[in-house]
Amino acid sequence: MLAHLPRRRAAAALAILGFLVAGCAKNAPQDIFRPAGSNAREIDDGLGGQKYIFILAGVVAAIVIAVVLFIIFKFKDRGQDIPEQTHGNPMLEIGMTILPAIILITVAIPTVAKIFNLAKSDDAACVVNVTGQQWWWEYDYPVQNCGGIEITQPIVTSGEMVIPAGVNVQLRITSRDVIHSYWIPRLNGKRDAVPGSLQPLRMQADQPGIYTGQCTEFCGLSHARMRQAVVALDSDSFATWVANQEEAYTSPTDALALEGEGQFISQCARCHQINGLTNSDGTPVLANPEQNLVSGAAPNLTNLMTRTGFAGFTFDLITDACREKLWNAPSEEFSALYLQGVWMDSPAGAEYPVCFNETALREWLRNAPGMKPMFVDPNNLSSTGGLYRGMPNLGLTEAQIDQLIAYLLERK
Amino acid sequence: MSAVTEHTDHGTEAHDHADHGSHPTTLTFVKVAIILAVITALETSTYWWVEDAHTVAMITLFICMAIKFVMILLWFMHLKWDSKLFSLMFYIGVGLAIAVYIVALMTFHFFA
Amino acid sequence: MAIIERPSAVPTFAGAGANAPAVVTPTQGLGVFKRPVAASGWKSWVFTVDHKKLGIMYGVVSMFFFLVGGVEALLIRLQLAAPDNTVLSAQVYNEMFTMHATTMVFLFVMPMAAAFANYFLPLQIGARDVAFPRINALGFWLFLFGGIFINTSWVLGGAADGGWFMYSPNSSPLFSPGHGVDFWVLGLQITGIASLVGAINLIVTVLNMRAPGMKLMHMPMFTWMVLVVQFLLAFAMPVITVALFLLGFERNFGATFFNVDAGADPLLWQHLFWIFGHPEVYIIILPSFGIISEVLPVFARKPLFGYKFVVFSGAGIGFLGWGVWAHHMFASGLGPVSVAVFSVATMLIAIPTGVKIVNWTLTLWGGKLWFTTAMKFAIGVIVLFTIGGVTGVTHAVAPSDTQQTDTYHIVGHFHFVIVGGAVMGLFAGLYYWWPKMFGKTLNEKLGGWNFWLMFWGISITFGAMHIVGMQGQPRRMVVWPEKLTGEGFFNLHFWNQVATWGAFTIAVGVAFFIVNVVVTARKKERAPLDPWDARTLEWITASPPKEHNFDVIPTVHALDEFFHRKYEEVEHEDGHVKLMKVKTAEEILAEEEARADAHIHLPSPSYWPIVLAFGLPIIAYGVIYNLILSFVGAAIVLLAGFGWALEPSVAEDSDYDPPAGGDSTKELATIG
Amino acid sequence: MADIAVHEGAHAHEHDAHGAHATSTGLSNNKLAMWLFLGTECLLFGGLISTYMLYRGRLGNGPGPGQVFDIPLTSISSFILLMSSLTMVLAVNAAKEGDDRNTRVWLSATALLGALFVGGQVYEFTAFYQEGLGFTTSLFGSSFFTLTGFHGVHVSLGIIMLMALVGIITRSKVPGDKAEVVELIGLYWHFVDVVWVVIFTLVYLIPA
Ligand code: HEA
Ligand code: HEA
Ligand code: HEC
Ligand code: CUA
Ligand SMILES: [Cu+2]
Repeated sequence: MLAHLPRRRAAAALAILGFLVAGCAKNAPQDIFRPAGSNAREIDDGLGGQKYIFILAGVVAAIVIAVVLFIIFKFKDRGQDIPEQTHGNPMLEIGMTILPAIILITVAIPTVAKIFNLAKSDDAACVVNVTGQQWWWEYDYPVQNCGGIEITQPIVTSGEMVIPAGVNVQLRITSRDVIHSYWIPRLNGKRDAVPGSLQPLRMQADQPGIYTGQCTEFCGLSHARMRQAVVALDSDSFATWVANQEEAYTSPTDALALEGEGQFISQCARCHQINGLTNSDGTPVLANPEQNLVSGAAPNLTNLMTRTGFAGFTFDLITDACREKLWNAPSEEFSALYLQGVWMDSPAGAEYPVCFNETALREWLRNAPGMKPMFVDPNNLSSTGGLYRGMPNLGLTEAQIDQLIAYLLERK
Repeated sequence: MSAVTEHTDHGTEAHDHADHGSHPTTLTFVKVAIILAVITALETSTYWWVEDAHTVAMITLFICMAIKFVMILLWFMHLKWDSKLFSLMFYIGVGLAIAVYIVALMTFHFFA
Repeated sequence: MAIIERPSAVPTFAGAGANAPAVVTPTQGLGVFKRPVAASGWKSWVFTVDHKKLGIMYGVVSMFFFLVGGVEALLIRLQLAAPDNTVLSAQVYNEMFTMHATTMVFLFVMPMAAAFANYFLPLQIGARDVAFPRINALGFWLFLFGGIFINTSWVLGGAADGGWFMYSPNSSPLFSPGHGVDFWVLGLQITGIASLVGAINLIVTVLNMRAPGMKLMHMPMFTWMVLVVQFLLAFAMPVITVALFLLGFERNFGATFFNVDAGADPLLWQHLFWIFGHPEVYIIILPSFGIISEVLPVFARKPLFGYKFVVFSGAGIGFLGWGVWAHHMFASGLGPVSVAVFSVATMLIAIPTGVKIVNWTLTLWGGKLWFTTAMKFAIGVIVLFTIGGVTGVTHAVAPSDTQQTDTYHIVGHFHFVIVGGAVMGLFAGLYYWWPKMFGKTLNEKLGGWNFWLMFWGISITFGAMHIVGMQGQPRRMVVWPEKLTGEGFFNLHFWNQVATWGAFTIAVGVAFFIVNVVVTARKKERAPLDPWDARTLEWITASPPKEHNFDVIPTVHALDEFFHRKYEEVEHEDGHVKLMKVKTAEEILAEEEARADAHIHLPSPSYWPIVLAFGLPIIAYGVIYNLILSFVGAAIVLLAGFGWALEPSVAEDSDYDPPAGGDSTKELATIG
Repeated sequence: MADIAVHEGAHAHEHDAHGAHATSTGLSNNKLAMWLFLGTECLLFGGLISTYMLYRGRLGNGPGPGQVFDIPLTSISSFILLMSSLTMVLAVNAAKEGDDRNTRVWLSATALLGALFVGGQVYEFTAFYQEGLGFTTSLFGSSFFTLTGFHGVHVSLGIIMLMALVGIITRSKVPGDKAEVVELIGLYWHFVDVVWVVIFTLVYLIPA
């Protein structure tokens, strides 16, 4: 066995070097070594950057392993005498203490600079409030001029955050219940969403595209299914998107969808807000999630169909094929495709969107907690005083679901 | 850790009751207690003049606290006469506690 | 068994002396109970205060918990082997990784280190026992009862599910109803007391119970590292105690320490946890550093290179370890100043740790290396720990850490340092000291399998985790979705599967150890007294050591005392001076036995430690279910406390005659 | 809970000569352990004090320190605790001189003063409670009661130990060196006093 020792160690060394090249997987959307925006690049590049420190770490490990391999080979027991009982060599020791210190100084100084660069917040051209709750993210855009585009009424959306490409966007992150963490690996490092405090984080994407991420602070039962994305659009498309979000509500004309509106008001509106929705007597329908949910919020569904994923961006609103197409679209084509959403690939004037992933949405309405574990067993809510943590199974009939789907399809 | 080393060589000859001669008498203790009582009185009095002299009161209080703390340790708890090793054990604890918790409070911008 | 009379026929060597007949002295403790006196049978274990028996019990129980934690790890890996897998439900998965970590850290690595410390620290410094034998027993029972207590939560409505650092407010009653977290809080509180009293005990032991001539700078490195660890424990445990009390009060008595609605700051928990938690990781690793600092010189046939530097770097690590806790919170919004300070402070730790790595390699350099299993494990530690250590440095760079934190890259880091460093080191210790503890050498061939399977299993499992971490796979996720798998060589699917295979490889490696233990226990052949040609004091006595450790307390003249008694510089005919073995261990032992002390005072067994320890889980159950139970528990504790206080540590010496006019330094009765 | 070396019998000082106390440093195990324990207690109380400092201004709807604290009363109980340290020292002195009677007297006095202090605390707590500050009223309340409660429990345990010691001395049942036992409990007692010195200043006197 001993004879094989050196070869095995060499293999180990190779394996370790292998990790270093690991940063180049194809299509891994959360690869931390593929920055796509200035902040992530700041983290990645230069002395004190991620690449440098990883290579440095690899080299140090490789040297240690190489030395150990050499020793194992060179000094193994071949029947030699008891070796000289050397006790040490202070100069050597001091040298070997100073050397790592010097290496670390080359890392430490640029690191400090980077920390302060990344913390700057005065160069933002747009602000988005990001709020985490179990187990989805809400974004709200205050009234402002966002990178040249006027936002005239507050926009509230969930799952995907739409921003103009090339613009420094300032996120203000917080939470309504436990600690979550907002992370879009290709755009910036994480920042925790801590209830009771506002945490700043800058986002900037060079090119239009979709950048996915995941809640990275353990936040309870469905932490694994709390995802998010940043969608960067070119400036015109972003303007279109904003205009679309701000469009006034109109009741559906289609009979089925109209019944769906009724269903929505009776079943869903206690949690979900749809802006502009009114009762038959013209009074606005206002959701009161705080009386139903621990976090006091449920996704705003006004423009549900402008999104491509739902329920914490875990499930797709568009079919797999369409998602692949969208995610892999070249950046010039991306914005237009995204704006089409579920209507992507549908011929003009089509009745039904080709890309719509109806199965998933139906399943959600049929039994949400079956798709995504949530704390919604009505018999087990004593600790929260009857409030849910997530969307319960509402026991809808298939007919009701048909109506609701028809209605929700209009929310574009 | 280095401070510990010096004790090792002593072997068994060094021990607690090494210096009976300098042992404090009852009178010393009573004196210490009186001083402590006076300081406490001074401290308490800040409660009434604190309105007008906030900073002065703070400084006074901290100084008084430190003096009382140290006096109890040195006299009542005998550290003045006992082995340095005892002091070391305790001071590591106090030192760590002060350092660590002050830094922790600083991250909350407590002193800002 | 207050006094051990030296048996008239002195058994010569090789372990036969282990069961010297004891003179048993039953006396009364509280005026009601007789002291336990059994010298054999289960009572001799349950009421024992002998550091060696306690060490073995610590070892057995922590090994058991290792298997429990390991099976939990295997379940985790099974669940993650494929995307959207359904082996475990989300709730059970969350409980699983929480308990995996809790079990491994608090119920395996820490007590396993305590096992070695208990067994070998007195032997290495030439003492007959620890300073406070009954407190030692108390520590063990608290650990055992605490561990059982936490694990009963599995059948009492589900275990804790908040992750091992139990961040608030997710751990509050609102977000984590059920009793899992309560069990966790109270159970850790109990094992925490065990660690605290154990730490005080061992520190006093090291400082006060050394054999004549054993200066601090003559102490074996294992003893040194254990000393540093005990200081860390002594000062870190109170911090987690505070945190646990605050959380417990919040959960059970309506306080609002981490409730944001009441204005609280959830980061307070994080600070308290990590002020404890970072010293904790050095508590995990330093015992193993100590062990391999023993093993490497022995099998390289050279003294440890740069002894002083290794000592001071160990102390330095312990000291610096207090100033870096917030590197676990780089993403939590501390502000750039704090982040910068903690980032740089963290990098500093690489320096003293590097000193250790350098000194270990230089110890090997120029040696005559003998690749026993223990040696293989020790070299394995150098390699695997370094890999884990340098990834630690990549986390220390805060901007870069905001990409890595809470991904599998972190999971990879800490398993490399913990499993590749601490656990491999503990295995090195098992193979190295087994002949000392049980008089038989573990099978080397099975040991080889054990080592290589673990070594490659660890590299594969946790190496793969680095890869998936760099692909952005976050930790603590019951499922990872198919659509994020990616394509090509580095896809998540493949590497998650690799990690799972690796984990099972480790398991097979561990299974080889268990087989090895069984095989070894059944073989007749006894180990030679000094199978490794070792260097430190524990090898000077019989294997296993006699109940009183040493026939006569050795006087120490140098570092590596035992080596110096065996080897001398001998002048050859040709004028060369050469280091030669001049005495065998057997001869040295025979000498010692010949001039053995006539009367040896040993601490006597006691009922009180186990009784007192038993009261605590009862208090804890009471807090969860019914406070009346708590009062019962408290009464038990109080009564046991009184019994304890009134019971002399050493049974009354009715049959004890001080040696008339004899050398009183031989009365080692100071073992309190 | 300190373990006591039994070997001494009643005449500790006479034994000094033959090194029955043969520890490596020449120091008593028990005292070393006690000092170390007190060192670790600093981190315990440090954590509680920091928690209090962080939260003292967070009053919710409850009263604040300014409304509830009764400084004259607390300074009297602080004074009492301080004086109990004096009686404790005297007890230690008496014990060292082998004067059982005075040891008992001073120990009892210490316990009595301690009990007065605890009584003061209980009174204070009830008063606060009546003024609307309960354990769960606000963060200030929770952290205040936790901190002072922990201290109170320490004092109470001290009282139990003192009284037990008086009893044991009366029945001459001390296992080991009596003077040292008294001294150990004394150290603990003084430490509890030291902690109060800090609490009194930081919690009560420094204006929030
Ligand atoms: C045995 C336990 C152990 C040890 C020894 C270490 C050692 C180190 N750890 Fe690790 N760590 C953990 C256990 C451990 N860690 C655990 C359990 C967690 C996660 C907790 C959780 O979140 O659940 C963690 C997490 C963790 C984080 C937080 C990551 C995050 O969550 O975002 C960081 C950040 O700085 C870190 C850093 C370090 C550093 C710098 C060291 C250093 O001590 C390493 C020093 C060693 C070397 C560097 C190698 C040898 C040195 C040389 C060969 C000299 C030359 C080297 C250079 C010049 C670089 N660790
Ligand atoms: C001492 C600490 C320690 C040790 C030794 C280990 C050992 C292992 N750990 Fe663990 N681990 C942690 C501490 C430790 N871990 C911590 C602190 C966390 C973080 C938790 C959190 O996020 O809160 C963690 C989290 C963690 C995760 C991440 C979970 C997640 O984030 O979702 C994973 C995933 O693979 C994992 C795997 C393993 C594996 C495969 C081993 C292996 O090395 C285990 C090898 C041992 C065995 C396999 C036992 C052998 C068993 C047998 C021989 C019995 C065979 C019998 C049968 C099969 C019946 N660990
Ligand atoms: C008790 C509150 C409640 C009710 C009633 C409720 N929901 Fe929900 N709903 C939620 C919550 C909470 C979520 C977010 C779940 C998650 O992602 O974790 C959600 C998510 C959704 C989503 C995904 C939205 C997104 O952007 O991610 C849709 C679509 C949805 N609900 C539709 C409905 C419909 C239709 C009804 C009525 C038939 C309804 N909900 C009733 C609470 C509720
Ligand atoms: Cu939200 Cu994890
Ligand atoms: Cu750390």
